[in-house]
Amino acid sequence: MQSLFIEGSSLMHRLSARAKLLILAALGVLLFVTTNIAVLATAVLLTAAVYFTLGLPFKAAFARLKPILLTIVVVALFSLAFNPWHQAVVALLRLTALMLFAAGVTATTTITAFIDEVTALARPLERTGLVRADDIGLAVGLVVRFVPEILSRYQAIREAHAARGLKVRPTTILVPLLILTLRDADNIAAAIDARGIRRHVI
Amino acid sequence: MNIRFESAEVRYGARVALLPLSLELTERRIGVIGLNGSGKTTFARLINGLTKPTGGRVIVNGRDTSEDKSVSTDVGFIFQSPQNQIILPIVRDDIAFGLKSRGFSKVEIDTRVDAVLRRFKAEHLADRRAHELSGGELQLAALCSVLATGPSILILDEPTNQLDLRNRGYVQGLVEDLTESAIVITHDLDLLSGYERVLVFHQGQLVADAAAAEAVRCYREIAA
Amino acid sequence: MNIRFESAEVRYGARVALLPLSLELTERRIGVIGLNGSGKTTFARLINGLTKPTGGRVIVNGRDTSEDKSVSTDVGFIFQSPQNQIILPIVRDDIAFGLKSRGFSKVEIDTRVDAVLRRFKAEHLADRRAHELSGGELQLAALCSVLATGPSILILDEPTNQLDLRNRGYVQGLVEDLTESAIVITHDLDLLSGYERVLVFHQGQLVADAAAAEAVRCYREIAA
Amino acid sequence: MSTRDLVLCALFAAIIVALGILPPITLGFIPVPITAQSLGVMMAGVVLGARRGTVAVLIVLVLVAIGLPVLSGGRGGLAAFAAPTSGFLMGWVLAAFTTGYLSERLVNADQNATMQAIGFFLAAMIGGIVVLYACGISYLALVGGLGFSKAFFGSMAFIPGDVIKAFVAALVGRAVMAGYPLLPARR
Ligand SMILES: Nc1ncnc2c1ncn2[C@@H]1O[C@H](COP(=O)(O)OP(=O)(O)OP(=O)(O)O)[C@@H](O)[C@H]1O
Ligand SMILES: Nc1ncnc2c1ncn2[C@@H]1O[C@H](COP(=O)(O)OP(=O)(O)OP(=O)(O)O)[C@@H](O)[C@H]1O
Ligand SMILES: O=C(O)CCCC[C@@H]1SC[C@@H]2NC(=O)N[C@@H]21
Ligand SMILES: [Mg+2]
Ligand SMILES: [Mg+2]
Repeated sequence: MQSLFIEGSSLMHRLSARAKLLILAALGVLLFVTTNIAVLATAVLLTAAVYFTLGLPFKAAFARLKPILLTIVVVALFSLAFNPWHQAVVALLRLTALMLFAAGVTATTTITAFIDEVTALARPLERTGLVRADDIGLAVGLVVRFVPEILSRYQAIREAHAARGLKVRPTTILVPLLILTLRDADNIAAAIDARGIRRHVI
Repeated sequence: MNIRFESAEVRYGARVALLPLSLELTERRIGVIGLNGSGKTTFARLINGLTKPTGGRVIVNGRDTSEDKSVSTDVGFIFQSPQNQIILPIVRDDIAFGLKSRGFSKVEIDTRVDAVLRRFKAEHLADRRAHELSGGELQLAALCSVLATGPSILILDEPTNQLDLRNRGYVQGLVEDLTESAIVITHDLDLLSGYERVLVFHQGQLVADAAAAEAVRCYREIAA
Repeated sequence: MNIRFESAEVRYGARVALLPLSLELTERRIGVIGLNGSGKTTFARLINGLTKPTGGRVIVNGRDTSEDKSVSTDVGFIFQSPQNQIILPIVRDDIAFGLKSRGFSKVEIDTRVDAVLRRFKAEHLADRRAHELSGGELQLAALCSVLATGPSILILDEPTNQLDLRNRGYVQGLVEDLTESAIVITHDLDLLSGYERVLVFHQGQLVADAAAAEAVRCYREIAA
Repeated sequence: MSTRDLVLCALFAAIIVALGILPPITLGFIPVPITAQSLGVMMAGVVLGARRGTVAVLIVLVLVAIGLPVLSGGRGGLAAFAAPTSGFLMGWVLAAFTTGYLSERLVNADQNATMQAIGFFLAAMIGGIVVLYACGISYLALVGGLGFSKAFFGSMAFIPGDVIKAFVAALVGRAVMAGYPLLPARR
């Protein structure tokens, strides 16, 4: 039930979801065809300007990026250890720019808009007879909904360990995490059916 | 509303969740009580077709729930844990979500969302994130989402769970004011005071079907 | 038990969950009531160090919860939703798990697991799946897991949630019979009848600290 | 596909995405990182079985294609399908399918715990290592231009981690089967 969406009226908020997704997809290709550091640095500056003017206080805006930024820095450091520095800088800039813009898109696009766009994009696939566009849209929306929930479940399970003075191990985290989220998933599936959201099935 | 159970039963493998049950429900308010695991939720899920009877039939407003999937449009369901029933994170989006799949136009959806929010004086919740709402607000949001699509029957499974005295009174008021028919499952016996018809389940069987006072007496005996 | 709050407070950014609080708890049974969001769970989490005070100190049996992690071995905690606290899927494994990490031998673990199951007459639950248990059974299983490791203080956060009359009486009995000290948070006011000390929270503040009857009166006033 | 199946697939897609928050480890001699996400792929197969496990991975690939940074290290976008790692990425689909298929064949509720764990472990090893590496290595060698021996020996660096992942997936699969049976009961 959580989401990364933040309210606001910035340019990004006003842009249609489709435009944002198209730019994002284009960026995903363009950033990878160049290794020019100046171009990539400009891209980082531009995307940073976009992201940090969405209306979120700087601290909060930065806090959301921290985990992912950390992994990017780790990637770059490793790259630095084994590759020429130029390559490491390119990787760092590329990933940072992409992440900034993608974070901007997720922060300004509601799950509903995501679902609508993905559904529209998938519509042609229906002709294959294999899939329903509505289902693809719904599935993507559900993933966006589940990710923050999984992370907060993870926190809750860590707390349960702490409260009982137990050591945290991968299996003792993963097992309750899966069982609890599977239960949630079952309830959510029932709610979707009860509300008649997948009309072709119900 | 007209709900008819014709020897409807539910088994999960060897375990019987509901023994063959025949009855007719037409009252505007119906309460359902019973011990944990007595079959209350199973009974309710039969009514909107979420669970299909393994024997017998359930007929809702003339339609057999096993055959006619459109029953679920007539019957709204508020689940035991409402946080799992809100599918999209923003209240307004969640309300709109159910409407969209019914093929309403964008304008119509907006009108209906606004109407239901106004009806329950919940305009202030429209842009809130569901996971940040308090228990009472969450129930209210769930109610809006479910009623926006216009079911004529509403099932509430333990709507006052985890709520404090104030929110409990608040939800009770909401239910009283509903123009829809309502079936209320609860452990909170005060909620049912004044109900003309209350069903008591015990070990998968309907053991009493009476006005609130009488039904509660029967329930207390079972629980003792 | 000896719990001392010394101007302990909890803030989440700008939101105050608990205003500076000073008090000492030594009674064997303590009740905690208040509206949704009034700070009850926050108060309880301070006691076993799950939440650290953002100001002031909390001293449990002579140890500062902010400095000494071992407090959590003294204080058992049963969460508001006990399914969140069962870590391994089978009841017996979950009980054993807490003991294993405390370095007991296999034989000792088995003895202790059996002992706690016997103590609460819960032998029939040993091999059940935690997620299939009914609400009352789940509370019982959580109680076994937590008490197996021998804490001297037990905190129960809304232990009668979702429970029917019978299970409610049952849990009430369990709590009454505990030899450990217990702090009980609840919306179920009957549970606290006879408690000598009940705390009432309102908007993050302790507004009453009295015997059950008096505290409940104060709470009803707030809720009205 | 039933609504429950759809939601379960989305859930495991989300789990794979969430595992991407752990930082990838980049190695110097091969342009493919060590990531925790392939554990998610194995778990999807083990817990959901072939069909749903495959769909879960496909959903992740859709998210990648849209451009969301769901791969470890914040990567995403169409570029991910034209990178040295792409063979592994697309191999996830076959890996989940194989792991799921073998899990369905090798494991059932009547076996004892050890047999179940062994069955799941074999399924995860064959799907998540043999089949996945076959895809990843061929792509690296042919499209990535690394040459077979370099691609092969380079990929051996993943083996220790992936064996541990298969082991964890097996234990988790067994525990979930005991605690919340999915594989046989929910077909
Ligand atoms: N999917 C299922 N598989 C197996 N058994 C089930 C299933 N759903 C319900 N049951 C069993 O059917 C019985 C009736 O369950 P039900 O949920 O209807 O009880 P309830 O009266 O709603 O209880 P509570 O007050 O705890 O909500 C219980 O014994 C329960 O364990
Ligand atoms: N991690 C958190 N971050 C931000 N705010 C929080 C957090 N935890 C609690 N709060 C807020 O602190 C206040 C007190 O919460 P708490 O959980 O202690 O209430 P409670 O009395 O236990 O309520 P309930 O009866 O609903 O369980 C609430 O306003 C809550 O929203
Ligand atoms: O993130 C990607 O683009 C895909 C990465 C694939 C990494 C492969 S999966 C199997 C092997 N084991 C690892 O830990 N990494 C590689
Ligand atoms: Mg129920
Ligand atoms: Mg609380």
